[in-house]
Amino acid sequence: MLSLFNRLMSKIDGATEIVVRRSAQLHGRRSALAHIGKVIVGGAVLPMLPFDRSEGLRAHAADAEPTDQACEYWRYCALDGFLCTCCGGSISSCPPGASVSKVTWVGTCQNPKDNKSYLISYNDCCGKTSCGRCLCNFNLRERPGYRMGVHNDINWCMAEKHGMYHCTVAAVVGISDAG
Amino acid sequence: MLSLFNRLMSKIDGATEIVVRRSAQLHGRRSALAHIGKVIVGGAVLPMLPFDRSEGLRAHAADAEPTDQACEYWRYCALDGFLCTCCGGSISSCPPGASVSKVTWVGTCQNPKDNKSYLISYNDCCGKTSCGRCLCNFNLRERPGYRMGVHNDINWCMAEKHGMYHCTVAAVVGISDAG
Amino acid sequence: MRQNSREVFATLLLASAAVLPTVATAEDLRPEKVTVARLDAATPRIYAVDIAINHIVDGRAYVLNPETLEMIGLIGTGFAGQFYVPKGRDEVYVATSYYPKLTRGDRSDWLEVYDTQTLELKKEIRIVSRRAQALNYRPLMQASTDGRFMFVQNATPATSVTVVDMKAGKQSGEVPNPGCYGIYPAAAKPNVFSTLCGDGTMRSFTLDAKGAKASAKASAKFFDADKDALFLHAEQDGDTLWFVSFQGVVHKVSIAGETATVEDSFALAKDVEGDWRPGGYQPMALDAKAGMLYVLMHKGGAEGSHKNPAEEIWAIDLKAKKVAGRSPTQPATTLAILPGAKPALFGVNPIDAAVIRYDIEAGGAVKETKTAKVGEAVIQLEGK
Amino acid sequence: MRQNSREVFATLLLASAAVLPTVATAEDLRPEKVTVARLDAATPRIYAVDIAINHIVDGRAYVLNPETLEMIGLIGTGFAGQFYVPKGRDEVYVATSYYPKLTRGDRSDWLEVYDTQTLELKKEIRIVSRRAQALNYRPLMQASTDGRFMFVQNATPATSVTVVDMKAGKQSGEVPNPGCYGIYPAAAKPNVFSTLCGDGTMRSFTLDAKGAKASAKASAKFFDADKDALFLHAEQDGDTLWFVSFQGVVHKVSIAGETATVEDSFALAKDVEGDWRPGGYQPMALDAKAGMLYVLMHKGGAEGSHKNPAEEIWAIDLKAKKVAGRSPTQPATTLAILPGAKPALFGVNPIDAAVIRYDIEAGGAVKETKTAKVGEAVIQLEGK
Repeated sequence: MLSLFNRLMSKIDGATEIVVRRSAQLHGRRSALAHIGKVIVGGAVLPMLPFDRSEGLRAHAADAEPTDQACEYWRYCALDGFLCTCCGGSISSCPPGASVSKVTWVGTCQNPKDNKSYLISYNDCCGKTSCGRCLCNFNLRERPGYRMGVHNDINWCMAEKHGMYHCTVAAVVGISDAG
Repeated sequence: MLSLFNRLMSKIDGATEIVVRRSAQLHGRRSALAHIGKVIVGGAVLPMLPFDRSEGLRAHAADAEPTDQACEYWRYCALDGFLCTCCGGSISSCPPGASVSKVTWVGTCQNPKDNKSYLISYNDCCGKTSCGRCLCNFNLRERPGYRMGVHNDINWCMAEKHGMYHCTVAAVVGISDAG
Repeated sequence: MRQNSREVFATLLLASAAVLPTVATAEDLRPEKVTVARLDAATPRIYAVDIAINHIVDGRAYVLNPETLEMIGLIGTGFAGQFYVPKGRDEVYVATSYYPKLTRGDRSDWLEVYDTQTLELKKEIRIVSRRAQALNYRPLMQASTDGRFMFVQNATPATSVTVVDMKAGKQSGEVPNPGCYGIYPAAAKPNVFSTLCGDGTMRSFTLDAKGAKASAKASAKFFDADKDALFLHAEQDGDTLWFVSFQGVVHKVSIAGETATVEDSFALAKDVEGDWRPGGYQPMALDAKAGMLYVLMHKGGAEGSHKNPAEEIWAIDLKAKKVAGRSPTQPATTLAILPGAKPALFGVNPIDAAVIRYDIEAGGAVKETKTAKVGEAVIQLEGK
Repeated sequence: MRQNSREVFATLLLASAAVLPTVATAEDLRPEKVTVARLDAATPRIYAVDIAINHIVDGRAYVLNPETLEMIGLIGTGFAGQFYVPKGRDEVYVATSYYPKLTRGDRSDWLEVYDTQTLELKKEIRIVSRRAQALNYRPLMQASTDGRFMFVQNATPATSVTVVDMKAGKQSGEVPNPGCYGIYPAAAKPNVFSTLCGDGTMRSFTLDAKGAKASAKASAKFFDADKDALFLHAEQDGDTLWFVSFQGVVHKVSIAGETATVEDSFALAKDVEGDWRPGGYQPMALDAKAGMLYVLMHKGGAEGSHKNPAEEIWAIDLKAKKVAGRSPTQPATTLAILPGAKPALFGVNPIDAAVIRYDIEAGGAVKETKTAKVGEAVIQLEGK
């Protein structure tokens, strides 16, 4: 458990990490749980419409092999926002000049190549005006804001000093037992 | 001459009118002329692209009779911007909550119904975010900014306290000799 | 500045002067005066609230003529601003955030009041910079039933509700609603509002006289957010709230008492084949007089399909608790009603970025009678 | 704020904690670290400057890979901001205006400096709030040849040029250029720039050492803005400016001396049928090494057609003063060149909102090799 926790934390810079640990001590896990309700797979990203996605969820067939600039790419199974891969970033890097959101949530997506389920961290990139490219929207296990940790109709750059939403990345941070 | 001048001025509120008159006394017409070059038919409206207008100028045939929500409506023969008629205004009124630009320019357009040429005052409506509807663009007698009075690739709300461009009206203010 | 003004008017002067040599005014032509339009406050209208996702800093509410769907005005809503239309007053409210340099500088949040005749800003009140920068869900901003207090949902992501005392013209308090989201004001008690919670309850808050603090009471658990979550959007009729769940269970909830109580629950698609489910951002609209709830429905529903556009609009007879009518629709994710002698429905087609007008026909059927392109990403519709 | 931070991280904690029971990490899987991309300053790129007219408050410059036309970054340009790419430095410049509440409050104008590796703001300098809120024409913002001074065209609508001393980090002066517009800096003299005037002349300004004041000298009249106006956009090669007129007369102008002097003039479509004329916002691009000027040309040209999209790109051999090649193009209103060992052209299709890459072939022909949707209303292209 601690191992995964540390790995999730490792995405955040040193100073932030200290705050997180202090926060953990102050609140404890139970306090945090009580605070926003029970969460199964955490967080989400951004206000978004299911434009061109009215067909709902598609199967991620291995033979289709969409690139990471397509909504159907396997890591985006729960991503909601502009793909940073279309905006000057990569699957795990924000475009130049944007900043990585301190809060993130972790989805579980199946990689069609090995049929394993991976934990995907969806970080928003913040502080630049909206990229406007490759708008994707999947709502699997999404819930309204009373389950804020799995709500995606809100700006997850909200905690940043420069809170403008630019785009979203999808980094692999672990393997799920289910996989 | 004075008569037309007064009528043009009448579009402006009392306080402004006083400033204009004072300005005229201070500078005199010759000074004004020297200031921005010789102008034939004054002013213009807004940065604009000839989207969907690549065919250039169309004839304003009487039998077509476009409405005042169409770019081809006769009064728009030199208008460049969003039509206020599509934004909650009318041919001579700004949409609710916008303000009328203090500077304006006068084009000359032929009314297909009587074949007379009318002077059209193109006022920008200002202080609201861009309307985004009915983008029209004609460049007849338009010139680059060294003839600022007939330049239309610039925001003519620039002189307002709230200088955001919203849309453009086209009011009849006189009849041209040519008509 | 003075010098600039002079130069500006010099240009105007010039334009007139230069035109004169070739011009004569007809004695019978009276020049049109350029004015600013006003709306009659009583003019019926639809507000179409657009988050403008590709330029999310520049959201706006389009004001539409309900008959023609033509635009009759616009109110800017800034960066993911919220929009509220009160019942009794000639005002609308926007809660939004500004950065002084578009995307840079210190964020400030404001509650703005606009006049419904002039669409001009009447008043702005600074609020704490924690409001939810979210899609436009109606429960994210509401007023107390007497209009004295405005309630704005916050998310940092921890949730709380900003209380603004409109009489005093300032924020009077902030009420934490941890694990909960959305504001449902009581109809009879001006100092009471409820909120919807992730543990399957509602919590009802009673404000003190100053709007500074509140005490909360939880209802019994009546839904399971994991198994069958409720849409945040509810339709309200007095102290009765109508909720619908992702799987299509209608809950009739009273917020008249100390705690919310469920008065009835029923599955709306019980005997219908095809896994039909409600979906969208504002998935239903209530015709309170007729006792009819109109719901955006898509077939083949499953986990994750709860924002899918509708293929049909179902009319639910709330007394008989059954489907009174099913009508095809363009893809639609938002539904609203314009009340009145002959109420009409309005929807959003998010794929074509269009607003649809539906006439209500006999027996729960609705018919598309008008479609118009409006904005880019309209989420919320309000008829008044 | 501190409280908020805690709550934020509590959420993060929670997300991790709640996931854990069903999760194990593979020992061989190293979690990816989320980083922020950087560009190599030497990376060739195209800047596509978009006024975003429907949301004019939120303009932006897209940074594109010249080979693939994929987006590699973005720089916000605010409300009708101007954009300048210097030759020698790893910086780009934006001059823009902000209202603190998007469309309300006191306007302030700024010169912003962005790093070309990080695309981060390096510096911002307040300038007088008179800059031209205009479409992106290259001559509206320029630097002195040594980079010491930045020049920003103003319009109130009276015209002047703001001078910014980049060493001092502040505005050092404002030089009126009444009746004139656009800035054409001298290549050899860092304290000299010229401007194009409505009376058919150019005026050359010599700045004092502090960049505070300037003396001006007018050239002889060499064009008639009524009969055959010059496009504001010029291509520059050292102290030689290439202008083109609405009717297609090319003017070779030297700004090396005290006043601008015309060295040559010729009609580019002299012996061609069809009333072909130049058109667009940035209607030509110079390949200085090859001595070839590429011009956006439309046929059936007439008064008012000077912004019509091109149907062909003509290559003008500047030594031979004749058309070396004619190539069809998608509708295009802006043209730019990316210099280098194998220079390429780039154009804007304003109808499809696309950027086009053209390869330069032998004998003055060009060929479309790539097209990509970019933004909404790109006016200016810069290759570097």
